[in-house]
Amino acid sequence: MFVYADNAATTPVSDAVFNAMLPWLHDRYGNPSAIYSVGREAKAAVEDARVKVASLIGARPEEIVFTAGGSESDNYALKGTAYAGRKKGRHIISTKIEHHAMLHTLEWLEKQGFEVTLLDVDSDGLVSPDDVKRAVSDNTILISVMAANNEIGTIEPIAEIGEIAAAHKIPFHTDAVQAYGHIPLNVREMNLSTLSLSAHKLRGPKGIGALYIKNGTHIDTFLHGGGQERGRRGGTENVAGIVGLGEAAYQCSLHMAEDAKRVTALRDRLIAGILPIPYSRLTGHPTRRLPGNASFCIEGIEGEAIVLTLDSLGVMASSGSACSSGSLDPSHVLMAIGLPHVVAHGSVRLSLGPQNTDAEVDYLISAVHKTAEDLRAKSPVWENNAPMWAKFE
Amino acid sequence: MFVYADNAATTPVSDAVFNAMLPWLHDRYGNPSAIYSVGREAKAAVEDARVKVASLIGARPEEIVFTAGGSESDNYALKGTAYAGRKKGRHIISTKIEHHAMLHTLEWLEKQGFEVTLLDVDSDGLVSPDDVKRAVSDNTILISVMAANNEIGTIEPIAEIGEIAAAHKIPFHTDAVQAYGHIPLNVREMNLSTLSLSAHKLRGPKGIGALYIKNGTHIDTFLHGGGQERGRRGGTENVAGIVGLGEAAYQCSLHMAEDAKRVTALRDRLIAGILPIPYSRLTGHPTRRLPGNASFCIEGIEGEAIVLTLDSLGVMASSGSACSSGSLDPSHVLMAIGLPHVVAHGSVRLSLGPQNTDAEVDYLISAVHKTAEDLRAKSPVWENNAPMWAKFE
Amino acid sequence: MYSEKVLDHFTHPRNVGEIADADGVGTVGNPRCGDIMRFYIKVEDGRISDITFKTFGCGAAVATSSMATELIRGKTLDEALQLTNKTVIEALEGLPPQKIHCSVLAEEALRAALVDYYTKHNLPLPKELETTASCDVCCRNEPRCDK
Amino acid sequence: MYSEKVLDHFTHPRNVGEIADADGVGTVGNPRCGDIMRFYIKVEDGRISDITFKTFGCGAAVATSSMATELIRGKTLDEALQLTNKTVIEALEGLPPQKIHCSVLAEEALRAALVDYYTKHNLPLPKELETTASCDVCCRNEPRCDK
Ligand SMILES: Cc1ncc(COP(=O)(O)O)c(C=O)c1O
Ligand SMILES: Cc1ncc(COP(=O)(O)O)c(C=O)c1O
Repeated sequence: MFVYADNAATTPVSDAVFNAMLPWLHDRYGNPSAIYSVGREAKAAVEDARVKVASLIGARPEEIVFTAGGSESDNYALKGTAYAGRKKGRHIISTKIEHHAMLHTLEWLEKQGFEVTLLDVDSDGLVSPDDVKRAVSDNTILISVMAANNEIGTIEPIAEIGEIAAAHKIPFHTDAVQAYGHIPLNVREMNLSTLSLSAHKLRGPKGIGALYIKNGTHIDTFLHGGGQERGRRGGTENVAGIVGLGEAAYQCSLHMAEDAKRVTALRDRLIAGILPIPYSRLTGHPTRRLPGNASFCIEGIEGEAIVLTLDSLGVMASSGSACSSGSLDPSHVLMAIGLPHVVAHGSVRLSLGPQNTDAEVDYLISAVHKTAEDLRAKSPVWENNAPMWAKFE
Repeated sequence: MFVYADNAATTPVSDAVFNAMLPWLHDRYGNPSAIYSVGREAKAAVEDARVKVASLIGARPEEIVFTAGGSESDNYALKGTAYAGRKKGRHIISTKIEHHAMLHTLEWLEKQGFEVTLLDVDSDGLVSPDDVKRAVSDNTILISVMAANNEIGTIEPIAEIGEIAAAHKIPFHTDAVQAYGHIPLNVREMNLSTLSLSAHKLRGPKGIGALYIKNGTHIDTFLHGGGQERGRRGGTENVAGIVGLGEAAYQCSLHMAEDAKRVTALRDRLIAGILPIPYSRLTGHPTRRLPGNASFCIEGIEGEAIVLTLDSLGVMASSGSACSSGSLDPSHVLMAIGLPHVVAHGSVRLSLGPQNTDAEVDYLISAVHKTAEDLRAKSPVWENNAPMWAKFE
Repeated sequence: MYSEKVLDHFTHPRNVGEIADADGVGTVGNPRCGDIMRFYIKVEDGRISDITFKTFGCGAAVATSSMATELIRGKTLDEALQLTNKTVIEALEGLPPQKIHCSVLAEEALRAALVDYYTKHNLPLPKELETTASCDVCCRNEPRCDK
Repeated sequence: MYSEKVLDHFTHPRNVGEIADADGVGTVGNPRCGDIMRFYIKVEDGRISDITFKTFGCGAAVATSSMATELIRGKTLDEALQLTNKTVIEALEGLPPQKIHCSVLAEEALRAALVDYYTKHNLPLPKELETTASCDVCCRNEPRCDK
């Protein structure tokens, strides 16, 4: 059996999206900036997509700028807001569990003279609004907290943090790449200035995303060029990609609520099926989590080995272990929620989407059990049905 | 008859490219950064494309970084090189006829404290290598001259300028968005440090491009994120786009020479057919020009009106007139080659590709003649078969 | 960017041409700026019985000329004086922001033709026409008479 | 990123397991770093007649363990002492740069098992084994014994 269970990494493009994109990849190749007919029809398609992307989060169409994906949106929001706000102050508040598109951009900004406070999270991965409040100073020009975490699925209290930002009149950004199209978001209710999203997380194509920019927000351009996107983002528009994102957003506007319900049920059954493995635990918040995210640590075995073993069983999954990230430490998210290294090394994430089935969940459960048994049988740290460090605990 | 003659703006995706992309848009949706099988097959496709993109310009595959298009490549090259060289100096040399992706980025860099010299060009649009030499100072950290101009098609003396850059050990960038895949380019022979290219100018898809970065070049990351592109450009890879770019480059490696010959012949026939229109002239260099570029000024009529009239005749073309650019002045390129405003307003560019036919060229010639006649008949500045300013000349 | 109405009036402009024995002719704009409009009017019994134009300029310049002549034809002189660029824009179902100045130009061209008519016929200039601005200078990096 | 050979040795590791009456056992690595390798050897007539491993770690850790045991099985003790991580990498048709340390670990595990054998059997330690480095400390932001 083949089961794709890495929907938090990227999702299969849905048939609706694929079919919507096709004409724009071939026959309808006009440049939307051109004033002649084949240009105008491309422009109309882009504007139609903009309406769809905006309406899913209660934004106005002109508040949506198309980008090449979540990473560009994050870079744009952070660098654009920081540089635009440079005269007011240099302090930025974010969290320890952001995606690398955020963290590496913040590091770069630190090199340019900005000061960055990265807030801790609790053991469920939650950011505390009180911590945000305490971190605010006169010098703060940006608060950025992700809407939901990509590794452990925890959904952050964005509305509460948005109130704090609004009270202090500080621009508020959220990386909603994991959340957009999966859980309800409203840019006005959440007092957001900017919001990043990426099509390939909601069954759209890779390489296209958007940044919501609230009307009136001061923000520097990130990608300079022609007059596209009303001068806010240069580059010939990726029309097929934009149409695909629009269709993906539209499909979410139709099906998000029912999908979330169904996927949550699948996820909960998956979690319930895996936790009986001894020395396994769920990571992230038990209930405030993304519908599709089921992430675990399984002690005595290593994450990359788990992923490769699952692969040999036809299951596509991922891990935040050190090895699988190519670095020496387990992921910063697993560290931030306070897991010991030896536990974090056994990380595995199964992420589901609306296309996953009940039978697939059954198979996932048995595949993970089998993987844990196989790897533990080969593991020198697994002795007498426990990890060797258990005796020290 | 329908004739697409705006190939310098964007090109129709070829069947070969379309077919190469299709599987990666739907069935083969794996994330290339994932270590499981469907990730590895995506990774292999990306690396295969990298080889193809590199080999067309004599680069090594690891010297190619995929981006979201020409504009991102230009931003990356300029900002990345400027920031990496900041300690050595702050002076950048470029030209007055660069694309807005270059010029607007340079303006932004000026705001950050860099000094920019924009070189003049002659009436054919040629940059003089001697001017480059004269502009170089101890403080110069980057020279950037486009390989070929998008409006008037002039091909610049990149190899000569590259020698000057090499002699002074100054990083050398070229915006080859119009040139890549159309004329031979060799990054070693031209002493290039970086080179921008964009897929949709060579019958690839929109929203994907690449930056060649010579091994050992000091360059800051522009788009921060995960470890994609060996840490040099964040964001989940646009696999379908990358595969499309690779295939487009591969097709050029097979057909570029013969296509250039055929397209040049079409272009020359088109030029010969249009210049008999009284008070019309070719813009750009008569021979050192892109195979597909035929650009003109036709006095007494206005460029946007020309484009719209051609549109009504089924011809897709473009113009550098003030109106069509949405600004008050005609394009900076037409100004840089010294055209008077009244002449530049009548700009029209027809740009051909290998898919254009002889019959289409015949039609283009008659359509432009008809357009000139129609608009002149309605024009208050056209009197006695001449523009009203002719009598002052 | 252009409405269907603008495109229609560009592609099939109404009332293009000259009137050999026009009662008034008005030209506004500057070729350096890329737009020139010339309106020709014929006046009979206090009404604009005929009106034509010639325009050098972009799609919006042609379309606003065309629409303005359509709106004016058959109107009394007093009614013609009330025509504003806003009416023309509305009739065209909108114009992109950077093209508003074209509709201003059309308004100015009509007023210039009326001034010509009153002057040529030694008639007193109505109050509304005394303040007619010239659009000749509104070029190059300045908002072109955009109201 | 991994060669087919690495994937094959990961998915079908050779010589996994323990040897109950091993002549030498060597464990290297640190669970905090995410890799631990344990090699078991049986020595007969100066030859490594049997060798097995247990490994906690990534794909490369398992594959290098498997390949190292394959390369060593049947070799004389002297030959075994000559095994370097380079040989293992070549036999695996390459390893990604960040995984080179796994092959070092495999080399270290074999050497630790040999040290254990010489020590347990009161044999003089060959010169080559005197300088055996420990990989226990090579974690956390330091290159992990990458040679
Ligand atoms: C010379 C030149 N540079 C840069 C660009 C920007 O490329 P893209 O639209 O792919 O971002 C273009 C075309 O639009 C171009 O012609
Ligand atoms: C939370 C989060 N932010 C940003 C990104 C980056 O998005 P993209 O890969 O589309 O650039 C991702 C996914 O990769 C993500 O999960």
